[in-house]
Formats: sequence, C-alpha cells, structure tokens
Amino acid sequence: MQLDFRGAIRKALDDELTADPAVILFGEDIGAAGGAFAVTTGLQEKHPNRVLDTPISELALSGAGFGAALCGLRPVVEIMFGDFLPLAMDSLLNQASKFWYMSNGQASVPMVVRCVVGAGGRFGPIHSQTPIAWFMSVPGIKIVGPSTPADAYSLLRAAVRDENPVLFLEHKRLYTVKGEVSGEQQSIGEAAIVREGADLTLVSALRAVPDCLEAAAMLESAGISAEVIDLKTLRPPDIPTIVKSVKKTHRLMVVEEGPRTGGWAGEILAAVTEECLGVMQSAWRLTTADHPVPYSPGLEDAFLPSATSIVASVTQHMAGGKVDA
Amino acid sequence: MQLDFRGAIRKALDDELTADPAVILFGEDIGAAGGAFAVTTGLQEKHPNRVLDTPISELALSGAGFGAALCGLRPVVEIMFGDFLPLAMDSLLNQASKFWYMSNGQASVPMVVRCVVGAGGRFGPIHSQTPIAWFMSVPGIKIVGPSTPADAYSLLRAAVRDENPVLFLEHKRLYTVKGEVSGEQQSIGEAAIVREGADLTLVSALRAVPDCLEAAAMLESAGISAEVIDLKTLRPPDIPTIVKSVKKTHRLMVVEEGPRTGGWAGEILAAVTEECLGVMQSAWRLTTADHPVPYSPGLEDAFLPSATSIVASVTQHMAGGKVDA
Amino acid sequence: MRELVIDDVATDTMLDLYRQMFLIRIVEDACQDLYSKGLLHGTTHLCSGQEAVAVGANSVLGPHDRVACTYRGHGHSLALGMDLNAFIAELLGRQSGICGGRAGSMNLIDLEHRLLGCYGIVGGSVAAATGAGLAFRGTQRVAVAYFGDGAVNQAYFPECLNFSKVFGLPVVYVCENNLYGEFTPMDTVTAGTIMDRVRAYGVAASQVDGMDIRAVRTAMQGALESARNGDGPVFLEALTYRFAGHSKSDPGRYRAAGEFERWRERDPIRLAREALTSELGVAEDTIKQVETECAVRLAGAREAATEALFPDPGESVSEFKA
Amino acid sequence: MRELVIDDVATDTMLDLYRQMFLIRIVEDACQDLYSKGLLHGTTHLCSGQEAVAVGANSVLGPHDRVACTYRGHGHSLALGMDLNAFIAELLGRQSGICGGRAGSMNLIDLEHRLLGCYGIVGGSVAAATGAGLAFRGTQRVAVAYFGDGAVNQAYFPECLNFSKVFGLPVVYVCENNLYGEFTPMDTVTAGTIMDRVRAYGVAASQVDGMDIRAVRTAMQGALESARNGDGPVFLEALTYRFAGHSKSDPGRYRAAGEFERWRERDPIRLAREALTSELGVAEDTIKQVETECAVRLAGAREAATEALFPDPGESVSEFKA
Ligand SMILES: Cc1ncc(C[n+]2csc(CCOP(=O)(O)OP(=O)(O)O)c2C)c(N)n1
Ligand SMILES: Cc1ncc(C[n+]2csc(CCOP(=O)(O)OP(=O)(O)O)c2C)c(N)n1
Ligand SMILES: [Mg+2]
Ligand SMILES: [Mg+2]
Repeated sequence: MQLDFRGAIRKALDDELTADPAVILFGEDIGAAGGAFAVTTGLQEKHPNRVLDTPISELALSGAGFGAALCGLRPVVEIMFGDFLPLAMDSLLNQASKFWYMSNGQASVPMVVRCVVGAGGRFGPIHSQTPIAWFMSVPGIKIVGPSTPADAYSLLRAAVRDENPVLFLEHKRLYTVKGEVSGEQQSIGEAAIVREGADLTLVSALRAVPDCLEAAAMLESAGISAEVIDLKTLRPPDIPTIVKSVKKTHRLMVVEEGPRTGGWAGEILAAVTEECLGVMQSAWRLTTADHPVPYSPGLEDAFLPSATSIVASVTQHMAGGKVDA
Repeated sequence: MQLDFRGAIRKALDDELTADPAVILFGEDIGAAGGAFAVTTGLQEKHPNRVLDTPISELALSGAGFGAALCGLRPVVEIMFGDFLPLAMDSLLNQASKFWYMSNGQASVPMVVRCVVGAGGRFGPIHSQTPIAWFMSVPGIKIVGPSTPADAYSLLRAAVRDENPVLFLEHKRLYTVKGEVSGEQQSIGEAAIVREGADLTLVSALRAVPDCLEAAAMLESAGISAEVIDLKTLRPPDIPTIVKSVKKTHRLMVVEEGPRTGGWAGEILAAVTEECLGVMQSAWRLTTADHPVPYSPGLEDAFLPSATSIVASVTQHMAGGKVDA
Repeated sequence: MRELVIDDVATDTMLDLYRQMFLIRIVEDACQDLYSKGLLHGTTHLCSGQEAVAVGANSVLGPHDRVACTYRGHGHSLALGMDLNAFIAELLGRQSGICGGRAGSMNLIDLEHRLLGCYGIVGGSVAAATGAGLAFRGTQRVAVAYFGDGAVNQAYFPECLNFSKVFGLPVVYVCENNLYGEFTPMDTVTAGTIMDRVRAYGVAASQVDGMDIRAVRTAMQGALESARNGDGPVFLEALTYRFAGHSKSDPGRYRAAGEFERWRERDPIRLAREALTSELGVAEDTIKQVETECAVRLAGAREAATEALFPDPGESVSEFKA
Repeated sequence: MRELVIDDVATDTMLDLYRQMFLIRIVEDACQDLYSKGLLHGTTHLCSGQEAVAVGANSVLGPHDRVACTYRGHGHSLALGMDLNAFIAELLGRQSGICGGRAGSMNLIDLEHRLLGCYGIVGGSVAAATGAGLAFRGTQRVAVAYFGDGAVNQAYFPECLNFSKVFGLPVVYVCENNLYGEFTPMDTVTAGTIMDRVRAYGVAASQVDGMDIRAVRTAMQGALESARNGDGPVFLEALTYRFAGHSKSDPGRYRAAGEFERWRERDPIRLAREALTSELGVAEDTIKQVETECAVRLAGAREAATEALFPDPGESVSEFKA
C-alpha cells in the first residue's frame, strides 16, 4: 500500500487500537482536532473512548502513561513536540525506565511516547530539536526514529507491542514522504544497510538518512562507494551491524541532526572505535553546531546536515592526510 | 587553609554572598536546616535575606533562577539531588541555556544550579545518579564537577562569576575529603593533568579521579605509567589537553561513573578519536552497566568503577592483542 | 487588593491606545499575508482580538517593570515599544530583526523595551516573571507574566504561583483566557475555575473584560499598585477571544456555532473606536488619520524588512557569553 | 461524595488493626536499630506516628485496587500485605528482598500485594495512581495515591489532579499532612490551604484525624465508595505527625517547643490501645499477647533477613524485558 509517512503512523495507531483494546492514545489536541500535525485525524471518531484530548500537562501525561501501563494498558502518549520532553522527563527517566530493573522483574512498562522532532521547518529554537541525546544515557528506554513510511508503520507497531518504554520520534520533514508500506514485521534494535558500499560507512537516522542516500549517489559519481546504514533504533544502537560494515569499508562517518558535543553520534563513534580501532582509517562526525536551532531560513539550512555538506565532509576527509594516517 | 570538600563549597558560597549582594541562594531545606547534606549550614544566619528555604518545586526553582538572573541577580539554586534535575530540565534546557544565542546576545543567564550526585552511598536507584549525560548535549550550559576541596572552592566561585548557566555537581562520596584550599582562581573549561605518565592516559571526573590516581599508583608497580587527567569541567570538555596527552601516551581510557550507552565518556572517546585515530594504539571506556544504580551494597560496589576495576581493565587492554592491533 | 480607582482615560490617551491596537491588528493581518507569500516561515500565532489586553495592560507599566509573554506575543511586543522594523524583520528572519533572525515569531526578546521574552514553552513566561519578581523584592519594580488559559494546567503555573506567594514577590500574573488552548476548548480540559484555583493560594484575583481596554487598564493599574506596595503577587483573568486561528494553519473548526460572531461584536478595536466617537466626541476624520498613519508606518516597516539582509550563516557563533 | 456511613469496627477487626499498627511501629524501631548497626544502608524514612493512616486506609481497600506511596512507605507496604521477611531482606539488600535488594527502603515495589511502588521522587506516587486510575476507568477498581504535604507544591500534584478530574478517574488521593517536608515547616512554604487548592478543581475533599484509625477507615471507605461509583477522584487530608526524624540523620531541631509532646499524646497506637481496653473491653493480656506475637514475628524475620544471601553481583542483568 502506498502511504505517506503521516498516513503510515496513523495506520499503525489505528491497527493497534483495533487489534488490542488495551491500547489507548492520549495527548494535546490529538482527538477532536486530529493533532497539531494532522497525524491522528479520524482516530477519535473510530475509537471514541480510547483517543483522548488532554490538558497541557506533559508531566501528568507521561506519569499517567506510566501508571496505566503498570495496570494493564498499552498507552501511546503524544508529547506534541520533542522539545517539550524535558517537562515529562522525570516520569520517563526516574519512573518508567527504571521499573523493570528496580522491581527485580516484577513488571515492565509497555508505553510509547510519540513526538514530532527535528529542524528544517522554520519553527525556531524551541520547536525544532531532536531529543535523542537527552535520553541516550537512560537505561531501560528504547528510542526509535524511522526514516521511511514502511519503517514508521512497522516500528510503531513494534513499539506498541514492546514490553518496555519506547520513545518514538517522527521527523517533521518526513511526514509528506511517500512509500510502499508492506506491513512486514520489524524488530526494534536492528539497523539496516540501505545502500551497500565499499569505501566508507555512513551512519545516520531520521531525516538525515535520505540526505546520506543522496550524498552516496553524488559520491558514486566521484568514484567513492559509500555504504549507508539507517540506525532506525537509536537506543540501544545496533553496533554489530556498523562494526561489520566498518570492518569492510575502514571508514566511518556518523551524521547527526543535533549538537556535536554530547550527541548520539559520539556514542556510535566511540563504540565502533572500541571494536575497530585497528582497522579504521578514519572516523568522524558531521553534526550541527553547538548552539540552538536558528529560525532564519538561511541560518537553519546552513546549520543542518545536507547531502551537499555530507559530500563536502567526505571529500575533505578522504582527500586529506587522514586516509592513511 | 585545610578544609573538607563540604566546607570548601560552603566557604565559596559564603565568600560570594559576602562579595556581591546580587548573589542569592535558594533551595529545599538549605536555610534554617543548613541543607540535606549540611553544606549550607550557617549561611542563612549570616545572610538572612539571601538564603531561602523553598517549596518542593524544582521547576519553579530553576525557572525563578532563570528569571532572576535575567534581572540582575546571580542566583545559586540548589536542586537537592541531581536525580531531580529532570523536573527542572525544561527551564535549564529551553530557557536559560538558549537565551544568549536566541536573544542575539542581548543578555546571558548567570545562574548556578548545584546538586549532590553520584553513587556509592547506598541511596538506591533514584538518589545516586550522575546527571552529566542528560545535559551533555545542551548547548549554552556548562557542567562542572570538581574532585578536590581546592577545585570545589575555586570552581564554584568561578561558576557564580560565570555569565552563563552552570550546572555544578558535588559528589556525595567526596564531601568528607580534606585538602588544602588556596583560593587560587581557576577557569571553567580547563582540565588538569593530575599525574604525569607515559603509557596511557586516564581521563575521568568527580569521584572517579581519586580512583584513577589510586589505580595509577597500583599500575606503576606493575610497570605501567599512567597519566591521569581530571576533567573538572565536563561541558565543554577540554579536548586539547587530552589530545596532547594521548599523542604522548598513545592510549586512552575514559572512566565514567554512569551508564555506558550515551555517557559523556563516549563524547571524550569520540572527540579524541577524531583527532588522534592515527596515533592511538587503544581507546576504551570503563563505565557502569546499562541499568539503574542498585541499592544492595555488594551490587553497588561491583557496579561502580574502582581502582581495582580500573587496573583490571588496563591490564586486560594492555596485555591483550589490542595494543598493537 | 486596594479599592480600584476608576481611571478616566483622557481623549488623547484613548486615541493613542486606539492607535496601538489598530496597528497591532493590521500588523497581524500583514503577518497572515506575509506568511501566505512565503516570507514569514514556520508558524505564527496571531493575537487579533486580544489587543485590548496587550495595549491596555502594558500601557500602565512603569519604565522599570519587566514582562514575559507567550509565543502569541506580537501585540505585547509592540505595546511595550519594540521597534516595528526590528519586529517585522525578525519575523522575516533578517539580520536587523530584534534577535538577528535567530528567534522568529514565537521567541521575540527585547530587553531594552522591558520584554524578557516571548516563551515558546507554555508556562515559560510564568517562570520568567516569577524570577524577575524575586530580583525585584523590596524595590518598586513589578514583573508581569502573560499566559493563556491552557497554561493554568501546566506545571510552571501552580509551582510558580505558590513560590511567589510564599516569598511575597511583586508579580502580576495575567491570564488571557481566550477559551481555547490550540483546538481544545478550555472547559473540556480544565477542572474547576481558574479564579478559584488562584484564590486557593491566597492570591488576590479578579476578572476583567479583556475586550474593554479601559477596564483592562483600570484593573491592571490596581494590580500593579498592589504588587508595588509589597502586597505580593496579584492575578488578573482577562476574558478575551482570538479572532484568528491558533496558528497559521488552523481553520478554527472547533468553535461553537455563533460563538465567533458573538465575540466579533465585542471586537476591542471596534469598542474603542465607538467610545472615541460617541463618548469622547472624536471626529471620524481624526480616527481615520490615525489609521492611515498606522498603515503608512506598517507599509514602511514591511518594505524595509523585506529588503533587509539575511544574517550571514558564515558568521562565527559562540554558545557562551565570554 | 455520598453521606458517610459510620463503620462500627468490631472488636476483632480493631484488634487486628492494632496488631498491624503495632508491628509497623516495632519494625520502624528495628530499622533504626539495624541502621545504627550498619546493616541497613544509605537512608531510610520512618513512618512512626503515621501508622493509623497506613493501616486504616489500606484496610478498607478491595483486592483489585492499587496503591502508590512514597519513600516513607514501610507502613503502607506492610499494611498491604508485603511479606515481612521479604520486606526486611530488601532493606538489608538481600537477594530474598522484595526487589532482590535492588530497590532498598525508598523504592519498595510489590505488585502481588497491590503496591505499585514507593516513589523516591516527591509526587511520583500521585502520577502512578493517576495512571492506574486511567486503566481502571469503567471498572470497579480504585487507585490510591499517598503522599505528603510537601508534594502538594510539586508539579505532579496539580497536573495529575486536574487530569484525573477531567477524565473522572477513580483515584483516591490521600495527603498525609505531617506538618513538615524534611526540615521545613509546611506553612512556611505553602500558600493557602491544601483543602482549598483541591476544592478549586471541583474535587471532593475532606480532612480526617490521621491519628484515629477508625476515623481514617470511615473516611477512606467513603472516598473509595465515591470513586468506585464513578464519581471521579476524591481527596482526603489526613492530619498526622511523624515521631521520627525525616530520615535517619535528622535530630528534628525544627520542631516547635512542646509540639512533639502534644502529638505524642495522640499516638495512634496508644489511642487504639485505649479504645480496645476501655471502649471495647479487651483484656490487657490479650493485647499483650498480640504485641508479643508481633515481636516474635519481627525477631524471626529479622534473623532470617540477617542471614539471607546477598545478590550475586556477577548475575547478568538486562535493562529490558524481552
Ligand atoms: C509545554 C508546552 N506544551 C504544548 C505546547 C504546544 N502549544 C502551543 S500553544 C498551545 C495552547 C496554549 O493555550 P493557551 O495557554 O490557552 O494560550 P493561547 O494559545 O490560547 O494564547 C499548545 C498546547 C507548548 N508550546 N508548550
Ligand atoms: C522531587 C523531589 N524533590 C525533593 C526530594 C527530597 N525530599 C525527600 S522527602 C522530602 C520532603 C517531602 O515532604 P512531604 O511531601 O511532606 O512528605 P513527608 O516526608 O513529610 O512524608 C524532600 C524534599 C525528593 N525526593 N523528590
Ligand atoms: Mg487560550
Ligand atoms: Mg510532610
């Protein structure tokens, strides 16, 4: 079935609501109005008692999701923008994600928190962030960030089925992307090689994946063969798949839409280095600068990774002395 | 002057309160009772109108600190345990740390948030965390974590003087450590080589620094010469100092009291790898496991890095094939 | 709170207030237009319908007071004195924008004109003003927070209200109740009443007709005086309505039938205009002239902003103040 | 809320309630002792003085109800039926502890006995119970949150109270007002009254003498019934006092002169004992026997726990449920 990314999300939610009466959706403006990004349109009419419009209370939303998950529901909570997650963070970090370990396995917390994330929409510094790094160091939580409608559908269904808290991130610049949605099952935690290559491994996620693919095509004409890996799950990251690739290509570049210092790209680079130091000829990150996302279009475009900036970075690293360093 | 770590913090606060009427302290139980860890004892009596006992309202505390800093005060807010920072995070991440950039330099936010952090005190999963990684990717914020009374004094004073928001972390297992406090000025952002060595660079912060020093002494008798770097400032990390050391020793080990995935040790390893890949013979992290801090003493001790586990890890890495890989 | 003194707004004051409201309204219309032309980006939250709160309340502030408001902050920004050129330039992402194009419509900051910021996080303004109030303890300065009905359910509000009451801070909290948070009617997500909630903290609270600029001024004068007197925080609920959608892409389908029309009858600009002509005897021509002047100013600012340079992406930026 | 029916507690019920309270008290004394002997680690928050709330309120719960409480949760845990051996073993960090030694005193969890957890974050219990209430919509089950006076100023409380009122959730919120948050007197950091705050949300609220176990039971029965009837959330403020310090290292210097002694007069265990002997005619010997039984049980559990194995640090642990 051809669907856009937004439609794939909607269908996954609809199918889960239909399949399991324990599934419940709640968030701000998601019901009657169908959501700030029109993702949940129609779901409340179809499942009136299980799609709820809530007050603007992010901490209560995540807290209620946590408690409900402990008592038999499978809540899918929408925190409208990923930028608002800090308001909900205590519940996710100190309650939901610790429960499985701390209770010594008495129960886990099967809840999903969905958010719109990412820059490029001219939404300015406080509606454009990608909140992965804030949660990357939180044991017990999974972070999923699909880049295609097919993955969005399959991984969101997997997230709702998962027994653990899952942060599910939807990049606002992907909502209109169209693609075939097969409905094929997928497991959280598996990265995919979305393009094979020999000279270099490009690792990324979310909106940067199409950028990497575009860059790989451009690099091809320059005689550089890039392997592109779509992480899909950011936490825990699928290091083995990357290591295998890097052992083949000997070069690693991680592309992250997010600040350089403390970003998840650092984790990937570190973990791969620990296993591949001896076989790597170069390893580096392309990220955004260490400042907030600017509003002005020209600033924002220059700030974000793009196919062009990826190509430029690759060319620089592969032409420079670093190749044989 | 000989002071314990707790006394050094207290003296820094006292001296700042005395020196500048714009300095104000507030937090839960810090006034009349002198703080949950007896750090602020006596300060309210001495500065009655500027040391305030507050409600249990972490978001309001950080929010009020932010607003007050915009209007001429230099607030020092205590968030009792670092574990509670997520409740205050929106204010720090979306308000305070973005102001300087977003306002195009109209003003910055000179506020300090102090917390007790760290494990080893048998405080269990929700009073033992080290919140560095949660904030490591937040542009505009500085994170300081001293390991000695002298640094605690000098860096806290520097933090209060800093024009930017500073998260100031006090490890609970350091409070009783004694040392000479000279009052010498120090700059935030500078790491220190606290022991010179030739074979290996050990990077750490907070309570792990004494562990590394102890490990270095043990390694010495095994014929391994370890250089020990105390980061002191976690964000932004002083990468040049580490790079210089690694270029000499060719080996990097980062020791972090915190979960492995997404921790700040990954950032250090990644940043150094980007500059030193060609000259490094090995590079790895010793961190805690990816689960919450356990309460049971035996579990907690085994969970934490220690001189012994550092030595074991070094021995393993330097004896194994990785040295020449 | 002390008995309020009715403030007989003099004719020229009223004409000036009208001028400000009118300007804000046509600025908001221009924003809509700039958006549709692709010059204003992302999203924007218009305050059309709420001008009497912005202009009325801010018109009685002192020069050393400070204000924090929300992403729906165009009216407040202009009422506080933000330069119109710098304002429009910011919305268009230009270097000459009040924040150099970095912040955009939702996050305007203008410290020189008392504006601590428009806060993109619901509730953020409440905290900023509470902190300002802490800095103003024992002075004659007052901090003002503007926020919506939806913000009352958000953590910042109750925590900060308690905080400022406990410390007796000079803060005026002004809730602009426009009946909706985004597309959701306030009463479907809000238990009890806002007034009761605030009074439960022992904070003096009153309601005011947010469409009547003179009523807003009077109420705000009383609130400011009380806060300035050291009587601690004060709360004002301004009953108002937004004539535009929540943000640029909202057709407003959630409105009950006839509701919009009823509120339109009470358009604050129309009410002020009526008061000027029928009560204060100002000639229609005088008002027309004021309106024309506003239109001319706006056109000039719009042109200047449209021609202004974009910031240079190559410029080096530090995340820290040195 | 419906008119409350006075519950004439039968003699053997009262004796059982007494047994539970007495056990909790001597358990708390034992904790103090275990702490001083270095067997109980870190910190611990005793509920001595507050037993009537824990025992009274939990004694009228149904088998399918669920409870969330705070780090001061020993009494609630035992009143809900947590195995005494597993309880003490947890405090001593043993493998046989209710959470395998991972959680400790502040974070006890026992789903089998209806306990969703003791929450180390002030306010955490409020959210957990609110979520449970969401899961219980339209059923006969009720969720209960216990929390302190200090939690009322913390973000979770107002947000969750509004949330559960808006959705009409079957949640009973029980505030154990013991006059202090740590070392800080409640009234110095709390504006207005707790009751007014709750009522402002349209939530039925009442106060109960938290030292009188029969009063607590009656009030809780009424609250549960109302929530079970689908009348939405209910609030109960139990007026109580902790006889111990906030946590293990607190000498309680903040208490006003004579305050401690006055509350000691109203020791809930002493009051219950008096009711048993003078009102219900239970022989002193019978009570002594109950007390001895408790002491014997405790001694046994303490011995078992002290001899229990510590968890194996080598055991492999996954952060996720598969
Ligand atoms: C913490 C937070 N949650 C959600 C949003 C998204 N959002 C923006 S405006 C808005 C509605 C706010 O309603 P109200 O407070 O009544 O103000 P109004 O827009 O009506 O002026 C919401 C939910 C946000 N910006 N911040
Ligand atoms: C969010 C949060 N802030 C602060 C603390 C530290 N703390 C633990 S107990 C406590 C006092 C709580 O007082 P109250 O709610 O009245 O409960 P009580 O301890 O009196 O039972 C504080 C401040 C915490 N655990 N969580
Ligand atoms: Mg509104
Ligand atoms: Mg209390």
